[in-house]
Amino acid sequence: MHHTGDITFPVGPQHPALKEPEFFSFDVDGEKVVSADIRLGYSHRGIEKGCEERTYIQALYLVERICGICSHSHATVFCQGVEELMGLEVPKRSLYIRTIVGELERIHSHLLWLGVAAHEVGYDTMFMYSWRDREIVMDLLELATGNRVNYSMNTIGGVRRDITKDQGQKLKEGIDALEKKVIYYLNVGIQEKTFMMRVKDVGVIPKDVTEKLAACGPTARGSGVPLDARRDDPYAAYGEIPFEVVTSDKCDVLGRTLVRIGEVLESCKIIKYAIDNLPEGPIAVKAPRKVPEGEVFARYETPRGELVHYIKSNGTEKPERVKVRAPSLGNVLPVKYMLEGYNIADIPIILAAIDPCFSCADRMVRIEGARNNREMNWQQLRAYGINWYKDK
Amino acid sequence: MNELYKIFYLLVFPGFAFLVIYGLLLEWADRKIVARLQNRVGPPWMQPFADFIKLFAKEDITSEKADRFMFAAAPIIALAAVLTTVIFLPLTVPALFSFEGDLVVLAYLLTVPTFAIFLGGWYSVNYFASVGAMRATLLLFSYEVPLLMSLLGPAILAGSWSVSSILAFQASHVWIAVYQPIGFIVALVALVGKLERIPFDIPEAETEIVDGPFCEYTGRKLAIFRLMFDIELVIVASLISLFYLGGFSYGNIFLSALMFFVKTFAVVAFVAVVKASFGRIRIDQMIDFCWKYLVPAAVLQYLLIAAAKIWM
Amino acid sequence: MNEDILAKLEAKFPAVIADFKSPRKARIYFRLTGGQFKDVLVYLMKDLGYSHLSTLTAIDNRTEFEVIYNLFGKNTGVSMAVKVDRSDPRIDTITDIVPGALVHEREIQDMMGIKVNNIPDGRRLIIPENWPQDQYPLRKDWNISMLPESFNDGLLRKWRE
Amino acid sequence: MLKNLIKWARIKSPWAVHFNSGSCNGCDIEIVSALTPRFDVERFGIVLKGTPRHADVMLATGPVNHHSKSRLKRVYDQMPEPKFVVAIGSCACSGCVFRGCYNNLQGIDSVVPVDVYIPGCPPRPDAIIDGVVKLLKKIQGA
Repeated sequence: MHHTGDITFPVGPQHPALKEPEFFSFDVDGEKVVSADIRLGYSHRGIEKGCEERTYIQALYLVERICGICSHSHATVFCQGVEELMGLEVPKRSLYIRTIVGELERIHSHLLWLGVAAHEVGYDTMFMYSWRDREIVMDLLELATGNRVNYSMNTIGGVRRDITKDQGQKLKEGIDALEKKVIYYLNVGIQEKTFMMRVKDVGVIPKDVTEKLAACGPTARGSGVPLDARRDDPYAAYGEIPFEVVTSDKCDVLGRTLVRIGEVLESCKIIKYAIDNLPEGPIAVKAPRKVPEGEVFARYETPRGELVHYIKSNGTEKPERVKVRAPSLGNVLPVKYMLEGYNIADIPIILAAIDPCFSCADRMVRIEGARNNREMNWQQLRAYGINWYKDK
Repeated sequence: MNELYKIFYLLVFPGFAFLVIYGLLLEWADRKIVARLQNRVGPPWMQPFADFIKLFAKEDITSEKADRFMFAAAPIIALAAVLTTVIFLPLTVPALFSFEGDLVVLAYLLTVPTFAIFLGGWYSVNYFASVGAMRATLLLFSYEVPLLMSLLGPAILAGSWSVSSILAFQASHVWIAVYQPIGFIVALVALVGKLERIPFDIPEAETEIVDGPFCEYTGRKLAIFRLMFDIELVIVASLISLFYLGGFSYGNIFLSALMFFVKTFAVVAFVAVVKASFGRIRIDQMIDFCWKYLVPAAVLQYLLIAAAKIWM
Repeated sequence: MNEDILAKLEAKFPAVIADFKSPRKARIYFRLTGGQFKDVLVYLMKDLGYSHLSTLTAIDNRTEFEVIYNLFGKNTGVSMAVKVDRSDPRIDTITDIVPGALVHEREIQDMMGIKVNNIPDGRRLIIPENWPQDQYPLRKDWNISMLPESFNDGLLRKWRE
Repeated sequence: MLKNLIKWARIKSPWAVHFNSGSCNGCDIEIVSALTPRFDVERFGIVLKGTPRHADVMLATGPVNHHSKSRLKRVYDQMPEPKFVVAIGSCACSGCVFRGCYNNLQGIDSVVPVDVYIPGCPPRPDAIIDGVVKLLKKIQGA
């Protein structure tokens, strides 16, 4: 790690602020962050190579475990891609069920994020409250899919489990109870003084920079860029379900928080609408084992942003190439922009603001900032640079 | 007999043993209240005792680059400073030594732990620790001035620098908190800063710099540091009750003991509720807050006292 | 479906576009048989409005490599494939057009061994530091047994065997 | 007498540190949700600590990938004696679905001695608590 004369401040791969292993080293001048250098590779498990040695069904089982929080997203986008390759007509009911579980996962991921962000700022009560309410969604997910995380609800050609009438009723009751709680957070939780002090005008990224750096998901929508794959490129049942994209033009961490909570309320509406007019019919169609030659570029809007699977098939039952482009990859560049200029205390909350899911992005990504090696006139401390593990 | 009483005073009753037990109990009360507010069940009552004994039985690592002597000395200095303050405080029994000016000695003794934390953090050659140490000293300038000003208020009113005589003044008059509400509020807020509790627990901000100055400490040394924080909680809570809530020297022993537990528990409950309802603010925001709001409030309080003295 | 796009591309870059496919309105796939792909890329991103570079995919179809530029814009996804010969895999960088592409190029370099000339920062990316230099995991002819024995030296606990 | 007092203290206050060696973070969010109101582990005295220095139990998740295997060893070495390792999730126990993928070893126990294995992908919070209770019984017995 080369230095620019000031202290390199190592964070990770084991650090309370990060629930995942990644390694940030910040060149710090006193409390101010001069530049950030993100080194990943700690969650790289060689999934793409793994997919090439497995049949499509086995690859689906692997793709679901790319990331624990958005496992349904990866499975859905993979199935959509393969179904498009086969030109398979998937029953409408399974599209609706995929949308319902997808939105339940979005609620669960955003509430999880709300708790983690509050914890980064030291506001543990909101962390406890939001995770207590998240348990309601986890119960609903368990009711609909049988497991709290990694639900493996999809199969190529449809869905594996049906949502019956009374399950739909219970889902709706749970969603109503949840909606009241989330509105409480929107009015009371977020307006709390010290939380506002730590979140307002922190990690600002103006609208034009967001577009130039191709940010995606709530990070982009928090700065006024209305980018949402569910509306631009409708898949599953989003074509028929009325919903609007939540954006805010505050461009700071507060804007992203408001966007995420707005999206939770939006998802509640989508789920209720989808359960009300769940079409009749089978939930899956028998899919042939061999996939005809071709390539496909499938997109999905995960809670963190735009996820893309590129699948190339060679006529056998094993995929030729599976390429996963994770949403957090799009936000790694903006987070570098946001970090510079703020101080150490803001690092966790800015990192949490893009809700990084390095298990997805980490299959391949690292950003190297341009080094501005202007000479430091600040009275130089003994340049530690020692990684705090080294001296046992 | 007098010598025996002094030893008993120092070692058992308001001295070492009582402070340790009551400190650990208060830490449990604090964690329990915070947990209940976050609608969790919270730890059992003997949790702090278990933590303390376990830490004593753990391996004691000193990193090879750290300065061996200072690394070990820092916790002991802090604990010693906090324990000696008990001599001047009349906790239900008259103080051992009370001379004119023991308030200044008390204030000085209460700042020694912060320096000990700084030395501990600095000498444990670890980046997080040194940032935490720097922050601890930076914090000193923000909460120390309002705390001392709010302690001097009652001294001026009682016209003496000795804690016991301030207490005597309150016995004949109403509680000083009634005379000086602003001073009382400033004292409480500065107290939260002193104990490095949320929203001012910036030195060991867990998610930013991983436990700050204590992140290289293990085993006995860490146990002593945690014990120091608990005893400091007891001392400062009883200090605030002595100065503002009328102290605890009443006729019979039971009433004063009861008042002692009620008042210190009230202060700890206040600190716990503050911890449960606020997030952690940044260090520059803290310094702005203290110098923009706390110090002016304390100065305003002095003007009021001066005005009251002229008219009285 | 998107014949108009094909017509525009054919007019601008004659005899370079090969097997243009558009199974549905929102997807376009085509290959470049030669010539400089950078001008086509600039034309696609600037004039036709597919401004968002989604990702770069490297494919090893055993005879030669292929680098696919996945763009996105105006609700349609465009995948442009560029051939790279296997003997000396080399391709120009596009970080001057899209700064974000640095990331994808680094991945291609690590995983497939396609050298990207004048890349601003060519350090190793995802695979661990002590990964042998000449081995590229995503190539079809590579498998795990080619890793040298000393790769996990001193770390693996013997009690497993 | 002192001996079982120390043992009682060790059982009553196991502090944990969490290390994610390449997991898909499904197990990690289950560990964190064990701290929250519904499953609250603070009743047993379990506190999630930031540094390995303060911890006795290491909650390790994920199939150890080549990049994080040296970090895992380093974090393990920094924990003071007596230390215990709990492998959480099938990946940590045996590498589960990622067996055969090139970049990872087969589970935590290929680098660090493990005391308790908790299978499940991801294990429910109550399964994690049950695992930790088994670990405490093991300490009791030893």
